[in-house]
Parts: sequence; C-alpha cells; structure tokens
Amino acid sequence: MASRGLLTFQRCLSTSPATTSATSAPAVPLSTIRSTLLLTRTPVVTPELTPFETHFYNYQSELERRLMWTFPQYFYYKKGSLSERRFVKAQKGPVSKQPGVFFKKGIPDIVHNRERREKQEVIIPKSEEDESMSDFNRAVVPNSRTTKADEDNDIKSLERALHRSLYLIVKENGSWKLPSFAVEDSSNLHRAAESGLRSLGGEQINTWTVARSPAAVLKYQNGKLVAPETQGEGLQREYVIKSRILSGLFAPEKATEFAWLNREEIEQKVSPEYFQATEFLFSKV
Amino acid sequence: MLRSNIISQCRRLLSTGTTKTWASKTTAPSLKASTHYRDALLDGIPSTGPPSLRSRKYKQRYSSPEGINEAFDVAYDFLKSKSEAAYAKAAEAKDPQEKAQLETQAELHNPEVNFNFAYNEKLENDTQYIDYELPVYRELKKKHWENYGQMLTMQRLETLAAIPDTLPTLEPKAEISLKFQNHTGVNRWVEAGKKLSSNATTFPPSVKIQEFDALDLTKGKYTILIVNPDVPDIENNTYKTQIAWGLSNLSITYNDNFINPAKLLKDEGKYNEIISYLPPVPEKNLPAQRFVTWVFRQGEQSLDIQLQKRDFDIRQFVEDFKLEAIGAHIWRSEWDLNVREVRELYGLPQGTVFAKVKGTRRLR
Amino acid sequence: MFRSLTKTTTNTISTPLITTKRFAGQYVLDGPLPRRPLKKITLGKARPAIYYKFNCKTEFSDGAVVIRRSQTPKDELRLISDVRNHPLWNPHRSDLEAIDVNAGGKMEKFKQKFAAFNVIEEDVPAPGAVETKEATKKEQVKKEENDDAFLLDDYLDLLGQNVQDVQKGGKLAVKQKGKKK
Amino acid sequence: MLTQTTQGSLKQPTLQLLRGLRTKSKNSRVATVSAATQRIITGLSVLSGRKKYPRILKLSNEDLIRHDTIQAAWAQYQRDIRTDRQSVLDKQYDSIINAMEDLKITNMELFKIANKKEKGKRFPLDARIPVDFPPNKVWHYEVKAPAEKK
Repeated sequence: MASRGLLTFQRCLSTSPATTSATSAPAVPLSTIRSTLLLTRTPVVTPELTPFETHFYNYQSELERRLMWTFPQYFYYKKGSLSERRFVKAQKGPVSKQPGVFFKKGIPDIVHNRERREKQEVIIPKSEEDESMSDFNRAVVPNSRTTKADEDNDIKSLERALHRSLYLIVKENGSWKLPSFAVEDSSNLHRAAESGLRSLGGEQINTWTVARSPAAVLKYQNGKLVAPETQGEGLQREYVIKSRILSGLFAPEKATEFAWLNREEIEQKVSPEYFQATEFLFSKV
Repeated sequence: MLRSNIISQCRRLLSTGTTKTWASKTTAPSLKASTHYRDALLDGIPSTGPPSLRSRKYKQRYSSPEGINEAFDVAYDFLKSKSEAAYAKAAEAKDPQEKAQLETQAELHNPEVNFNFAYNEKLENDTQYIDYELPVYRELKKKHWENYGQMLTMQRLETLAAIPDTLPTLEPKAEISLKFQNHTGVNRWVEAGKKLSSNATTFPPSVKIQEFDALDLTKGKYTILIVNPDVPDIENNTYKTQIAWGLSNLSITYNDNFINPAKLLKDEGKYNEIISYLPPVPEKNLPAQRFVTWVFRQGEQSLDIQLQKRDFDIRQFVEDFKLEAIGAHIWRSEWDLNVREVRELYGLPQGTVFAKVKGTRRLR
Repeated sequence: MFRSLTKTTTNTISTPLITTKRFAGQYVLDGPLPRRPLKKITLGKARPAIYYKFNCKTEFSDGAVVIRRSQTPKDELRLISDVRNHPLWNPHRSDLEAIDVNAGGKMEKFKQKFAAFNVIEEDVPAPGAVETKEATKKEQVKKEENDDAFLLDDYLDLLGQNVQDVQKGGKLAVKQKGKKK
Repeated sequence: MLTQTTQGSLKQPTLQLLRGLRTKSKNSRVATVSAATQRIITGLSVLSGRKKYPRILKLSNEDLIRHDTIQAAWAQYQRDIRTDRQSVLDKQYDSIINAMEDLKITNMELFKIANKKEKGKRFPLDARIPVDFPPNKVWHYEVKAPAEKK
C-alpha cells in the first residue's frame, strides 16, 4: 500500500509541468470524447450465503448458545406478576435429578432452572393470533427475498435479484454496452452523463454521482476496443462515470433496448473484449 | 446438500468406515490416522462415544457441540480442494525448497496429520505416526519448538552468558536436545541451563539434532563441540576455555538423528572424534561451570583433525573450518561428593580446593 | 494410619495460624481467616461474559426486516417511525405526508393534559375562565414592569404551577405594600 | 438470650438468660432489605456470572482437531475473499489513475473539472443499507423534486 501511496504522490508532483505543456498542446476534438455512465442499483437485501458460510455460522452460533449465561428471568419479569407467570408457563423445564434413577448422560446439573451442560432454550410466550389484533400487534412476517420479477426473469425490472448489484446496459448498434453520451461544448463529463441519461430515459429518475473523476477509460480505434494505455491519432475515448440509482426508473421513449443485469449476466450479454475491459467495474456481490 | 447430509448421517449410524480421503500423493502411513480414531475423526463421534476416551462412563456422557459435523464436512471439502491445487503446483515445481513448501501447504490442514502430531510423542517419534521425512511434520515440529523450546534454550544461553563467552551469537535452525544415558537413572532430556551432578555426567551425553530445513542430508555432515569456558587459569588469575568433547563428520537423517553410544558403535569409523570425553570435574568452592554444547553444519567437507591439548579457542576453530552453528545446549556442573570418584575413574589428578569466598564477589 | 492422620489435623487446627496465603506472593499477617477462600483466576481460566441473547426480528416502517441480537426477551420488534418513512430522509418521495413525529408520544400527551393552562399566549384571560395562580402572577409581574421597569424573567411560567419567585432585594416589599393599599 | 423480666414492679429489672427464643423473623435467612437495595442487588446479579455460568465446554481429542480444521478452513476462506477484494480494488485504483492521466492529455478543461475537490459531499439521504428481508414496496418509481433549502 505504501508504494501505491508514493505513486500517487509522484503523479501529483508530475502534474505541474504537465499542466503547462498540456495547455499549449492542441486538445483532442470533443467529438471524439464520450461520457459513459455506469449506473448501479445497489443490493436491497443482504448477500446469499454459501453452504460453507451457512454451516460455519450455524456452528458458531450453536457454540455461543452453549456458552451463554443463564437468562436472568428475575430481572425482566417482576416476581409474582402476570407476565412472569405467563413466561414460566411457556418454558419447557429441564429434567431434574430423581433418586434411584440412572441418567445415561450424567446426573442433571441444574442451576436457576437451567441444565448447565446444554444450551438454554428460552421460549417467549405468545398470545394467540386473532382478528381483534391491531396492525401493530400482529406477528412479524418477513417478505420473500425473491420477487415476482425474479420469477418472470424480467431483466427490465429494478426489483429483480435483490441481493446483487445491477447495472444498466443498453443495446447500441446491435451490441450491448454501458450507455454513453456525447460531451457537448466542453461542459463536464459527469453532467454530460447525467443529462444524457435523462434525455434518453426520462426525468423520473433519482441518481447520485459517485465522483466527477472517471473510473476508467475505454479507447476505440476504427470501432475496435484497444488497450486503455494506447495513445495516438484517431482514437475514440469513452470515460466511465460511476453513478447510483436511488429511486425512479429508466423508461426510454424511443425503442431503446435496455436491461438491468448483474455481473454474470453482463458477461453473457456483452462482447468478450468489452467485458475484459470493464470487468473490474462490476461487483461480485 | 441435504442428500449428502443424509448419506453421511446414515454412514455414521452404520459405521462402515469413512469414505473421506485427503488429496495425498504419497502413501506414507503417517499421513493417515490410526484406524481406531480415523472414523470418529472424519465422520464425527459415533453413538458409542469418542474412541479417545477410555472410560465407558465418560464415553456415554460425552456429546459433541451441535453443528460440528455439517461444518466439518464442508470445511474438509474446501481444504481438500486447496490441497489438490497445492499438490498440482508441487508436481511442477523444480526447486526442492519450493516443492517442500508446497507439499507442507498441501498437508498442513489435513485433520489426520494434525491428529497424529498432536497426540503422539514428538521428540522420540514413531515414524508410523510422525515421520519427519515429510516436510509437513517438520513444519509442525518447528512451530511447536519455536513456541517454547527454542525460546527457553536461547534465554538460558543468553542469561548464562554462554553466547558471548563461547561464540558471538546464534541463529537457531535446529533443535538440540541432550540426555545422559547411563546407569545413574537420570534418563530424562536435560533442560537447558540445569545443574547436573558429576555422577550423572560421568559418561558422554547423547545428543539429538532435529533439522527442519529441506536439505540433502546424505551429503551434509555435522560437528558437535562441548566446551567449558570456566576452567580456572591460576597463572593469569582468570578463566580459560577447554574442550570437553568433540565429534565431527557425523551424518544424520530427519528421523535417525540421535547421536548416542549405540549409534556411535554402529557408525564406528565413519565419524571422527576430535578429542575424547572429559567429564566435568569442577573444583571445590568455585562457582558452577558451564558446559556448552555447540552443533555445526560442516557442509560436505570432511573434518579429520584430532586435538591433543584441552585448551581450546572455539572462535578460531569455527573460523578455520568454516562451520555454521545451527544450535546449542547448556548444562552446569558444581563440585559435589562424586567428583573424587569420577577423577579416579578417569585417572585424573586430585583437584584444587579454593578458598571460600563469601558473598557474590567475583575473582579478579 | 487413620489415627495419626486425625491427630495431625487436630494439631494443625490447634496451632495458631500466623500467615495466610491469599495470592501468590501476597501474605496477609495474623488475623481472622477469610470466610471464603478468594479464588484465583489462573491463566486461561478466565471466562468471558456471554449474556443470553435473543434473535429479534425487527420490522421497519416499510416492512423491511432485519434480524438483530438483543438481550431483551423479545423476538419481534416493530418500528413505527424510522428513516424509511421520515420526510427528512426521503427528499425525493411524494407519497409521504409530513406526519407529526410526536403523535401519540410523550409531548402530545403532555400537551393534551395541560391544554387548559395554555394561557401564556393570550394577553387577556377569557371571561368566565378560572383564574389560575399563574395568570394572576403574570398580571402582577406585568404591573410591576409597568410600575418600575423591574424586569422579571417570563420563564418562571415554565417551571410549573406552584412556583414562587425568589425575592431579591427590598424593592418587592415596597411594591407589595403599595399594592395592598 | 438476655431479656428484661419485669416481675414485681418494685424490683430492679434483671437480665435473665432464655434458651431457644427466636431472635429473628422466621425467614431469617432471607435478607430483609429495602426495595431500593433489592433493585440494586438484582441489577448487579444480572452482571455477575457466578450462578449463571454454564459448564466449561470440553472437547474430545477428535472433536478438538475437527474444530481446529473448521477454523483453519474459515481463515483460509476469509483470506481468499480478502485477496480477491484487494486485487479488484487495485485494478480500480490503477484504472482511475490511468483515466485521469489520459484525460489530462486529451482535454485540460475536462480534467480540471474532474480533478476538482468536491467539498462537503455526502452520501445521499435516501440511500439504504441492505436488510435481511425486503420492504413491502421494493422500489419507489415516482420522483419528486426535493424542496429547496431555505
């Protein structure tokens, strides 16, 4: 990390002489520069767990439950109160020591109504569900993590694959890519991208630009992607600006094909060269 | 997932033996746990209880933590895939050091290897369970040694000032253990820095040199020097260094590395005795004498020197023969009632009795 | 054997105990024995405090659920107002009414309870209304201000019904006299 | 027990020893403390583990090795994730540097704007962290222009 920091420092130092030379040098025509938008819908729900994570977390929580102290019932329920009676009634008490009985797993060791060699299972008393229960009192029933859009595999929907980051890609001239817009009258890159997005997909969209500086540059020579370090004449440049969609929707008036896709789906849609050049921008989560 | 769980559950019930096998490329017996424990180790504790517990009562009472079997199955598969990758890399590796390192990496988290290492004798190892020819066991032993034995030995060498008094410094690379195997009954490994009775040290010690690095041991030879830097020099009113014992051209392997009388008799003529053993015969009323055992790698060169005089400059000797110190050990000796018998046994003259010095004032 | 054992034990008991070892290296001189021998926590024997925790399903105002661990004996919790329905945190949403955050809260209860005493804002008490002490006091203070430009903080009203203003100096007494006349 | 007996009013009160007289209440073992003290005691006993400890978890040799294997696998798994993440971050960082260097050559105006520090920039107020289960209305499609700051 230290060498990396030093690198930026050197770059900062090197800016001043470069600035003077750059102003004198003729600028590349604006028509060859485009601003590309990497529009992300961040995950709505937590990531799916792998089998290893599931089993490991389960094992760790079981260990913790085994080592937990006894629940201090006397602290939360006042002695002799109705709530205490309900609580005590709901518990399944441990098996206590009996004279003349053989216990295979050893004589029960019970302190404060808890078998000390096992985890304690505290049951919270529940009142019966009925019609009279108010909206506030009803039981918490979580919504499903998969939505209707998931079932229909509606790639135009923002409600699909809630546990993944989705990215907006559009079809231009027969190939899928990130939406890119011309930079007019040297305004600036991020404005060009945002206004371009609105002119294409309508004003009903709420986005947040992550940074003004481009996250990557894509270079084309004669319509073909070349390495981002390439310099020379006749290059078409696309600067990638990162942005996030917070609400609203992308609804193009023209018959533009578009899709909200995650990393793996993008890999299948776009050309291999294009994915090669942009893969580090797409999150695996 | 569920299906595999059910299958493993069934196997646990039927206990027909585990189907789990590590990605090991060699068939060394020490890479497998003993059959007595193997099934319980890889498939979970059976309903009869853990085999490592002896008593039936405690076997019955034992219960594993919940969820351990499922977590272990997934973890085992994960580590096994890592091990396969490491073995594939090792097959392509040219450099023996790198190859040993990759093989260590491939076996380091094998539960059977860890079980064998944790619950078997590590110093006097049985190659059935712990085989130091395998780089993984050397790595495990090295970690084990660095955690305690190495620190203890270095601390004793430094606090007893053996390190600047005999050789300037030491970068320990091998574990040196020492023991006096004789009729006195002191048949234990000597803790570094311990005071031993002169009776126990009558006959030469046995030294164990445990190497950890990946080396070609068929070529490399070893030298052992035992020096005593506390011999009184009355003419100059100071102390001088004498050599108590010296052996060179010793060859060892990773498992057969205990230089004891039996081995010396067997290898008669293959090694060189620089000077015969002189047991500690400290004089009365002198402070305890230090006996520092130094072990060196002498490389492929042969060292056929034989000394006549006991007075010895160890720094000069090491420099002359380009020896590389890899480990050391120390014990101390004080005058006791047995010294006279030892002197008689070796035909030595009577010792000097020094005047008693009160307090901790040192001789000048 | 048995006898000798008992003998030695009685001997040890009868001999006065001079020193008692409580901790390694610490000696407590002659004194009464501690009632319960102090337990020394040896290395590796210390046990962390792991309190009992419940997995509490917490539902936000918009129906989103997170599972959090809590010591409170509850496995369900429902939030009525949070960042997910507060206008401040949702500047781009049109479907949110600016609901009163304190509706049903303590402030609302307080206001309802003491609505009848909310006379501070009105200059003239309503006819027929019961003149509370506060109201009279306020009048007094106003008179005083008019009389002598003696400024007394209005904040006294906030303190409660039975508050009595602190008398500072002799001026007040003079005024009271004048009032009695 | 010493009690005062009052036999005969003229006599001086004398102290007399009485055996077997109860001096404390029946439940003398139960400390009679005030309610406030009892509250403090209850609160403290929640913090104390003396009567709440479960037994120490003792693993057999086999289970100990199995546990260590699980932990080693988890450590390896986390290390893999960490290195993976770091390599992606490195790539992104290099890409930003490369794009900015390139922009400097192509258009100085654009570079100056892109390189300007954005003071007081914050995360948007309507950004939400992921939850375990989604809300009733997953996405809000209508967008209102936010009220202007006064």
